[in-house]
Amino acid sequence: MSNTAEAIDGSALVGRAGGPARPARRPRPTQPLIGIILPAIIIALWQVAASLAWIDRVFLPAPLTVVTAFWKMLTKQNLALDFLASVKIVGQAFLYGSIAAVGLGIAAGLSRKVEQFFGPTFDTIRHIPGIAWLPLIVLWLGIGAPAKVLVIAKSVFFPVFLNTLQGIRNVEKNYIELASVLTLTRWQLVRKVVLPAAVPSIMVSLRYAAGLAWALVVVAEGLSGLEGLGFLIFRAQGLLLTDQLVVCMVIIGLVGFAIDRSMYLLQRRVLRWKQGYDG
Amino acid sequence: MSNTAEAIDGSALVGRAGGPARPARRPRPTQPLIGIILPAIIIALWQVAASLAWIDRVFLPAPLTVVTAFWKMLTKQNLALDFLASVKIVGQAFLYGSIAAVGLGIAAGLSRKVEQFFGPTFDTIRHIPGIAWLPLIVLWLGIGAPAKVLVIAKSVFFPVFLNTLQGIRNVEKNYIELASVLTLTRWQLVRKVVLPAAVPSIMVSLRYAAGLAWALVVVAEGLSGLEGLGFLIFRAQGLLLTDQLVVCMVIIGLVGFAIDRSMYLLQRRVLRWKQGYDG
Amino acid sequence: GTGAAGAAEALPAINLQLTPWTVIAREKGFFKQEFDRIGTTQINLIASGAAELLGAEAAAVKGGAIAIAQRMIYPATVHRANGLDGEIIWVSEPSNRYRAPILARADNDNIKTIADLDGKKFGSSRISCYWSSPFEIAQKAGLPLDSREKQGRIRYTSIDNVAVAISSVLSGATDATTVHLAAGAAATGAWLSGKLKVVGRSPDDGVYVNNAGRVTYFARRDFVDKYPEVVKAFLAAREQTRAWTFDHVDEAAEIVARETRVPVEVAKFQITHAGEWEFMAGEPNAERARNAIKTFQAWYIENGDDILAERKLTDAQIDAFVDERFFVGGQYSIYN
Amino acid sequence: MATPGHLEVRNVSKTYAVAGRPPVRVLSRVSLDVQPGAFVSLVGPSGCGKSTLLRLIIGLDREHGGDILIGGQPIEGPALSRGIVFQDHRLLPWLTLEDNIALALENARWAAADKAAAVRDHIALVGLAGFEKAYPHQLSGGMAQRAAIARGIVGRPEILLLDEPLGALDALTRVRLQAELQRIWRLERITMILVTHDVDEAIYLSDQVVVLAGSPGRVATEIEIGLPRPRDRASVEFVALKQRILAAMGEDAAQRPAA
Amino acid sequence: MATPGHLEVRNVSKTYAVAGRPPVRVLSRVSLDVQPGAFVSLVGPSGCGKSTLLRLIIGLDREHGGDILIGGQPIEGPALSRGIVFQDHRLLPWLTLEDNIALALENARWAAADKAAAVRDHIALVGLAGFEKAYPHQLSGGMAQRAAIARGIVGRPEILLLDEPLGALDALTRVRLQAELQRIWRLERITMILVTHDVDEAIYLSDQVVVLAGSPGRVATEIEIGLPRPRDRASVEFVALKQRILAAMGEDAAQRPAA
Ligand SMILES: Nc1ncnc2c1ncn2[C@@H]1O[C@H](COP(=O)(O)OP(=O)(O)OP(=O)(O)O)[C@@H](O)[C@H]1O
Ligand SMILES: Nc1ncnc2c1ncn2[C@@H]1O[C@H](COP(=O)(O)OP(=O)(O)OP(=O)(O)O)[C@@H](O)[C@H]1O
Ligand SMILES: [Mg+2]
Ligand SMILES: [Mg+2]
Repeated sequence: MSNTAEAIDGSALVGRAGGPARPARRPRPTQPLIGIILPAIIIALWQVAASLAWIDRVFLPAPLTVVTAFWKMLTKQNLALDFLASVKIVGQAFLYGSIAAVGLGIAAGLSRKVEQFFGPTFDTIRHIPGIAWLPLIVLWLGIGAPAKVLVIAKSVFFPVFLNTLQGIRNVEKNYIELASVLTLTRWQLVRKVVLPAAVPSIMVSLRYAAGLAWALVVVAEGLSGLEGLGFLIFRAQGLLLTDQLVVCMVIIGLVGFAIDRSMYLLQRRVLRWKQGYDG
Repeated sequence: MSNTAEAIDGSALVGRAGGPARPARRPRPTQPLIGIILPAIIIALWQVAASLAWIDRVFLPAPLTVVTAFWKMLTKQNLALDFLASVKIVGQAFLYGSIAAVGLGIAAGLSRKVEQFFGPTFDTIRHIPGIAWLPLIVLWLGIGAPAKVLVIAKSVFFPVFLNTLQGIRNVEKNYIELASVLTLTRWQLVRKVVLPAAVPSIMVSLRYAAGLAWALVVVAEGLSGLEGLGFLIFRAQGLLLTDQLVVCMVIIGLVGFAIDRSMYLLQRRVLRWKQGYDG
Repeated sequence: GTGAAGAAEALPAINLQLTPWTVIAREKGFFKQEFDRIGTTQINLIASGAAELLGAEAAAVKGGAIAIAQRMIYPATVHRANGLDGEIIWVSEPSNRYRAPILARADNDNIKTIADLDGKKFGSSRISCYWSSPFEIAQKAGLPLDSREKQGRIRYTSIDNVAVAISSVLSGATDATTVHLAAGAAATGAWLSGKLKVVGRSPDDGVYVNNAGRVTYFARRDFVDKYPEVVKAFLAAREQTRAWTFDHVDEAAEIVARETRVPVEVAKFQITHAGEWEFMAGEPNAERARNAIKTFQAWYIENGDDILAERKLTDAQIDAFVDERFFVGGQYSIYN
Repeated sequence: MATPGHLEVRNVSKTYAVAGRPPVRVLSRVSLDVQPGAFVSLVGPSGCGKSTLLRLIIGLDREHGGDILIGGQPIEGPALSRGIVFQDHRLLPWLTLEDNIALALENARWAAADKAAAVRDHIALVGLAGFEKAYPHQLSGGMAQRAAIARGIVGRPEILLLDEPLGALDALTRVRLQAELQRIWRLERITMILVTHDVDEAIYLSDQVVVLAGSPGRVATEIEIGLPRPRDRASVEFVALKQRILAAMGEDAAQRPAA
Repeated sequence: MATPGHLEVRNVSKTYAVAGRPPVRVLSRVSLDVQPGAFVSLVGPSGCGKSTLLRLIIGLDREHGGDILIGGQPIEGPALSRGIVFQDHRLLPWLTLEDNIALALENARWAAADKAAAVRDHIALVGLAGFEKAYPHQLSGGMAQRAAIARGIVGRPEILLLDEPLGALDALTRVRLQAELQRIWRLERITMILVTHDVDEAIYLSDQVVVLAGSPGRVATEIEIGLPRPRDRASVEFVALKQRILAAMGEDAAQRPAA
């Protein structure tokens, strides 16, 4: 019975779907075509809406107008400088906010004492709208870059802190017991056990927080200054320069997307060991 | 050798630290004293700062002034109505936003196709500042409750969506294989395997998003209306009614804290099975 | 005033708001001319944010990030009522009917005059001129706005964000709003786009035009007491800039466009339109300025303003609030 | 040839890629022929590919060379008619013992009462009565393994794959569960494929013992166990078969270093 | 009495609370006395508390009645001088095989080169050479278990607790590793406490076999194995001891239903 198949086995191993030439886990293309469908539909709808004047151009200019506006802003209005100004603020704030959050998150995760010390205060503060803090922040930090960085960093802090903490709480007790049996120090425990296990949770919050930082650049730059994408958005809204508004939205969206994907790729590299659910 | 101890064994079992009378896992007090230290320090500092006029009272009124203002707002200015108005908006937005996020998060978690379909679009949109969308939202939804709800729900959506998705991706492949061997349907897979495993991750994002919803009530109520805590905050902020501002901050903070703790308790109940790291 | 001691110490550097007139003053040397004399060599122009967060800006004044700030008379008064230790060193002449009109969508044929707003929706910020001006217009027309407590004839809702208020009118979510057409970038674009029309104007003899609609300059009291010469130099520079600007509108518009990053047509509109804010003449008479505050405070209280009702400034406080040293006959007056 | 339930494994090969090393061939042209209702044991050295083969048969991994047919049809992924007890117990930590076992009946078309009764009976069968509400972390290693066995058999699959199901049990419990397995096998005519390291157990239970050799995994010998049941572990024939199987395993081990 | 390394377990009791049931007493007045360098095996039915006892001795769980002393001192939690091989392999999924084993040397005061060499040698010792860079999910059940053994012994603790370390291994690999364990034990004079279900293994390796009985866990008998080493598994004395131990375990089982 089993002999009948023997003749074709040699070729089978090379030629067919199940052949061993295939690696066990197919490397997925990171940016597959299917992801383009929705954006394409949106852009198509946008074009149609503009062409047929479904939506007043005051609210939504045609795509081509936006491209022209982009070109003009880039060549004539120093868009690159605004962009850099915002990147600088956002980058700093993201860095400080997330470093503080991961650090404190680990501390709180490792010691329930620390969690209990900060927990109630943080859980109270983080619900309070950012705008309510502005007068105090300005009073202490003025209206320069530090104030802007603080406004954004505060918002970056909380999701990362909470996810780090929860990521650590989710580390299987078994592994903590192992670490304790091997008498790992706190620092070794963090490096070898807790952090690797919490990485997925931390990474998702970092990806999210990066988006948040961009979203808050408008609030921060509304505080002061005449440059940055946030300023441009405010100005565009006030002057009803909707084409410029959309340019800023698209830029922020695409930059955010690029950041997001690079963090995602990083995550995949870091999590090579992970046998999660691939969907 | 082992006999010497026999006499004390009986009492040992009852009296000493290691006795079996103690349950294996001590129920921890949910709100321990240590958590009060930091708030107490803050309030003390606040009082001192006010008494010694370190900070101008225009920017930081004394605690007592705030309490008086609270009483006055409550009895004379219908604070309760403002509060209810905000709770209604925030509650609805949180509900819709998080239901949509958990639903879509599960769909995207279960099927990489779905994730790839929505992923790039979501990852682009979520970076774009909410304020930039306001004109379009007004165009489509007007300035009534639906628009306010949408503004908040959009912000609630993303952290919950991302954490749900990641929570599902983190479910151990072993368990998915088991489900597949037991030929569980999609729905059974979700209910019995995927959701329970992803609950810690989803819960932390819900806790976070509840805070976010409150923080955004200012933006949302800035859209329209003459009531709500957001309106009060905006007005107080603009006119330097700092006592009223602090009243609103404290209310939101405390309500948020209460929400947070109830969700935390819920989480503990749901996760009875969990052998995580207790810190 | 106790300002005699002020001459003692020079102020080497000063932070001022970056506004259309200050950029002209810097560019054209009016600051240099005035400030050099008293030893203030460095003038920093700070762009207070596009978000116009008044509370944050007040904090900036308090914290020293901005020495002298422009402020509408109502928020300035409320800040004082709330205990901010500042004073007014300059008040504008009365406003006019062009500054805070009621606007509707240009192609909305249902609304042509204020009377057409009966039962319609009106959205604007509750904490500013955007409320007091339409309130007075509507009341005069016999169509009171809704308040928090009582329904009127026009459905009033507060919209804090100006862009949203205008979007609401353009999209039909509301029927009318009030904004300053030529103050800052906020509404100028919408007006220039031709999408809006004026359907109501403030009465010339009303409280808004004569009292509540004035602009002020506002500074910390200790700052003024210490550097009255600086304040005077500031006001003098402003006068010179004003005069020069009206003579050189096109050149001024270019400077403003470049320095405040707005299109040149917007800049020009902000200089030439009858509703402009930046280049208003001053009110030389301290007593008239005080009376303006007293009058509009009474009016606000009468019309249910909970804040001023509760924290009413006494006449003595108002008298002290307007620093007469900088008005006609004062020690540091530019009007003498 | 196409008897329903007839399992044919034909020239199955399997290769795994491990980062930093050349792909490893884990199974090489493995062929098996299991008649419906047969009891087949697989023995072989650690790492020779026994679990991998079971994964292929249950349908969790479709990427292999050769064919796996049931009733003449290639398998299309997992089905309720095939059950497996994994080498690790794989109980879901968030379900109690009884819920874990009930999970295997989720899609059985039985009355709810029958399901509940089946769960109860099987918990008792593996000696865990009283632990219905315990979570997996509250069970000992052997208890978890027994729970996994209960979950594997409660649904009465046509083919049951058992991956070292009794490895963590003491001798007495083990003998008792062997007897239970055999009883169920005889009563319900379930095809059973058992991976075990206990040669006694393999001989005692099986119609056929397949000895696998490692590197890469392949069939070394297939030995028919013709002994009448119940079998006497001390009988001469039994011991002789054991010697033969151990020899087949040992030979392979002896060859390996040379190869 | 206070010989360094002398392990005394005195009247140790342990109770677990399970929601919905009255607290269960898992260990009841268990006493053991293990001399430095001794090899003691624990045998007993599934769920009788063997793993629980090891957890107490290693210091992972301090909530118990009675005393556990080492060299006369009560234990204060885990220490590098005590090692354990858990019943589940407990390899960290994010570390490669070699990193997992190196983890046990993290705090050893050895030169880095010595550590690397020790890791390499122990991987080879358990027959996993070539899999240094493999992640745990790429190992078979038996391979993971062997890796756990390597991690347990690489640091040369004074007392090593082994919880069914050879359960998932085929007979040949098992015998080889038994020999290795014994060699290391002899060479390094490590005190070893082995939980096993294989009575042969217990007799072959131990100075003393402790038979535990269940519900609640307690010491049924302690049997000294006086046989000279190396032991002949087929010798009459060996077989007699095996009978005695099996009888002790069986008696208990026979009594249990009555109790
Ligand atoms: N965390 C826990 N909570 C409650 N009960 C527990 C817990 N851990 C173990 N038990 C119970 O303690 C008893 C002994 O468990 P233990 O793991 O020590 O058994 P064992 O002798 O090692 O068994 P096996 O040979 O099956 O591994 C079992 O009845 C088990 O249900
Ligand atoms: N996902 C995987 N990726 C790479 N290699 C793997 C993977 N799974 C298993 N292997 C390798 O395949 C070989 C066979 O593994 P398998 O689990 O089938 O062995 P086994 O015969 O069941 O062994 P044991 O008796 O120890 O359980 C091993 O060498 C193992 O390293
Ligand atoms: Mg296996
Ligand atoms: Mg055990």
